Amino acid sequence: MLDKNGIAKRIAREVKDGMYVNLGIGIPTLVANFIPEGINVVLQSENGILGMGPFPYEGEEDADLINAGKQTVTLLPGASIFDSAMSFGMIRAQKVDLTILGAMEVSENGDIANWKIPGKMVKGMGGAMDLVASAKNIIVAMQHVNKAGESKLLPACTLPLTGVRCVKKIVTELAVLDVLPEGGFRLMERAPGVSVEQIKNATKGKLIVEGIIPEMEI
Amino acid sequence: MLDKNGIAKRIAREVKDGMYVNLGIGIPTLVANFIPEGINVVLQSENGILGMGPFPYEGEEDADLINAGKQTVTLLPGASIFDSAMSFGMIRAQKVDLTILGAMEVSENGDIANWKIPGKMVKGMGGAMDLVASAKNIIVAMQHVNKAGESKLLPACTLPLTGVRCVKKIVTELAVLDVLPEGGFRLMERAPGVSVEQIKNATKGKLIVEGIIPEMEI
Amino acid sequence: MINKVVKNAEEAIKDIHDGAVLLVGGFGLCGIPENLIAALVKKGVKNLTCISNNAGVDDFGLGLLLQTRQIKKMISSYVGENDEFERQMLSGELEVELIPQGTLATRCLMAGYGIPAFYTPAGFGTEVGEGKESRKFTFNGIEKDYLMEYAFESDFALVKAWKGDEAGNLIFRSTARNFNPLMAMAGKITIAEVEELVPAGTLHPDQIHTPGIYVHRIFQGEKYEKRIEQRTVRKRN
Amino acid sequence: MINKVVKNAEEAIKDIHDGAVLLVGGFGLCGIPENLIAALVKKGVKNLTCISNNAGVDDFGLGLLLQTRQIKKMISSYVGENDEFERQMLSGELEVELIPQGTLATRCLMAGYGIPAFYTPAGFGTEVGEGKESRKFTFNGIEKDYLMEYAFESDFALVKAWKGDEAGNLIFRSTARNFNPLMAMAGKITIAEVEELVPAGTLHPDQIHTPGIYVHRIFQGEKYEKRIEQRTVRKRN
Repeated sequence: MLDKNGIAKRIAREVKDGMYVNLGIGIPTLVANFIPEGINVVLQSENGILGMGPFPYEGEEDADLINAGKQTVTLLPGASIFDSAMSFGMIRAQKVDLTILGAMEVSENGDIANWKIPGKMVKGMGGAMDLVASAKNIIVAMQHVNKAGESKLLPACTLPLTGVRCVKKIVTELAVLDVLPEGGFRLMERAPGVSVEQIKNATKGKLIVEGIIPEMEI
Repeated sequence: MLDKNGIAKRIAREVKDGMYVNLGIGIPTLVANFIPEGINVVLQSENGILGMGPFPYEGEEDADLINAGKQTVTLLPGASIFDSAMSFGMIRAQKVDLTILGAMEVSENGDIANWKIPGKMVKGMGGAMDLVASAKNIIVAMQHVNKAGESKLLPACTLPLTGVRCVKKIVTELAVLDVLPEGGFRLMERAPGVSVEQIKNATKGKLIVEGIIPEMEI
Repeated sequence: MINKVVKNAEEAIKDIHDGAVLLVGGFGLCGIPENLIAALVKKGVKNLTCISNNAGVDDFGLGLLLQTRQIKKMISSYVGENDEFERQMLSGELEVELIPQGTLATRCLMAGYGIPAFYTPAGFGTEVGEGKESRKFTFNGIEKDYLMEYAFESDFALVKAWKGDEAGNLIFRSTARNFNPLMAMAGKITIAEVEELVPAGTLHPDQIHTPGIYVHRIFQGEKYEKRIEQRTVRKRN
Repeated sequence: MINKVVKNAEEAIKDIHDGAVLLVGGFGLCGIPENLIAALVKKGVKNLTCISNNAGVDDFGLGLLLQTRQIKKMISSYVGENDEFERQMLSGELEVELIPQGTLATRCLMAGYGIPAFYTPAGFGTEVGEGKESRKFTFNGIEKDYLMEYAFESDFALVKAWKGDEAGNLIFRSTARNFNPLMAMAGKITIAEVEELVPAGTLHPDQIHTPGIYVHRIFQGEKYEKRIEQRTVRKRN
């Protein structure tokens, strides 16, 4: 079973040299810490940065330089700044190669719900709907089940949707799963020490298990 | 009867303090020479300039700084440069207050034809269709009749249109005419020494003459 | 050069009336028009509709106008971080319309470019798409469903830039750019406050982000607090 | 940082094939990709479709590719100043599609922003509008007819900038900007030649006109002629 850093570490292996990547808040943000040396990746922040760097050193925070999570950040050499229309323009035009974000639910046809729980205070979708509607490649980083112990990988989402038929891959504390174009979660890898049975029990949507499922390398 | 400079001079009186103005090629370009001191006007060139200045001094031409007529120009203090999408964006959003351009024909309902003569080499509409479709206020500077002696103010244009119902005012060597919203050329002023009769004879479209038509002050 | 300079925030907003629709620049607390918001609080105009990506925090940004109950409706993409906002929203005092961030930005751009409607895939198949026209387009070989969205109509835009000149030209600094140049373009009347107001001719024409034609009034703001919402740092080794 | 540097124009265009659709930056002879055009002549690729505001003059700019009959179709807004162009067009050797300049620019922008279609009033009621969808919209109280226009699809964009860095970031100089940043955004593969190529980190992030994400290959061009089409001057008093 993986902790949050483990999930981030596994996802970092999906990040290839030369990719422009948008990382959502939470576990996805941690992915940046695990991108191997020699893999050149540019991080996009949808408030208008390409080439986002790490947090500033203490005392060097700049109120004018924040990321989409409103955290103070820095710029790397080669960075550029632009307005929000261009930022979502490059996302919509699929110039951003990979989007990694969290989810409350994912359905077996790739629908995602991650912005609203009826009856609870709704804070808004921010840029999530634009990202999921446009990205070429979307990886969801999340826990396999919610706090009530219910599966978050479902036949159909029960919560209001953020986007339809868009998620390509899911990495949880238990497994790596591909969402097949024809529908269904195809089990690709098990987390260390996790059995296929455990994953089956935690997955409510259609799970496809073919052949021997390797334990993931992280 | 006015010469080209006379037409330009009369049109210059339509240019008010605080206006952003786009000047077409030909007579309209001359208008800039007659804008009175104290009238602050900003010239837009649709290839991406606000604050266009006069031609450069000999030896100071810059190949990177041209106007929409491809002539070398200069920038005035407060000038800005932008791409062609923003340039036509500000035109379309009616931020440019006044467009002055030439025409081959204008119809009594304000249609304009100024880009194409069937059977002759067609060079293209350039930015003219965007300008006439968007401008709040369009003044046409042209000769009243063509080289064959035929009126260019017509019931309906015979040449392919550049835009429909857009011309508000026409200044020719003979007269100033307003195009009425309900249709018709309303005679506003006569050029020095020109009679109403002469204007009637040179105008094929519906001419409206009401009361005494003053001679223009230029 | 057309001079756009006004004395201060009070003069700049003198004709903002009850019920006005305002575009307000900024992302979180970054790049917000601090002086203009303070002037609106002082003036006390009511029933405002504010189109702004966020709604500030309880005691800063648009949160100040929420405290005084001057805002009737917020159009935003994300509105967390604000207890008073939550209270007014849940009690029904405050109307809230949530729209995707990219759609919000692009609806401003299109207003500034005179394009009344455009197509975007964001929100298709979700409740954001309910009641909206949708249509399939194939672009670069990929067929997708798109929603038709409209350019924003508004009365005023309130933006904040780093430097500006007398002609209204604006330059933004770092991510304080965000929605500011877009809202500047979109406003029927655009009011810009700047950290530094310089004479015309001082800013390089190639470096101007917002040409002065889009700005109707400009003034140099005072006492910028530029509050940081999430101060995240790392230690030196 | 993702390094986009290639050795020269020949390497940059190595995969441009017969029949390719090219977006070519520049307005008249201002800001045209001189080295890339020369490399296309040398390579001899044929049946090109060129989307470019103008078609150069007989012996410069895209006129060079017309001389060698490498262009099958031009999509432009204005094509005067070119005898060979006129001859090929009148003889039917060259296909020409004329579209309004603002529509041309905006179709590039929309491609770069992933918006497949938008509405513009330019050309409504003229032959440009024939066969196109039109629709009435009311924006800011004014009702008008608009045409639906589509984002450009293309294979390559060839642009010219003043400065560029290894990451592909571009800065344009004066009116040599024109269509270049728009076509850079629109290209499926975008190739930029620059007068000066600098290391990443040299250009100020706030002053970059085209972020490197839109640029796939960049190189420093040679021997820029930067020809002036209409040398207009005034005398000193």
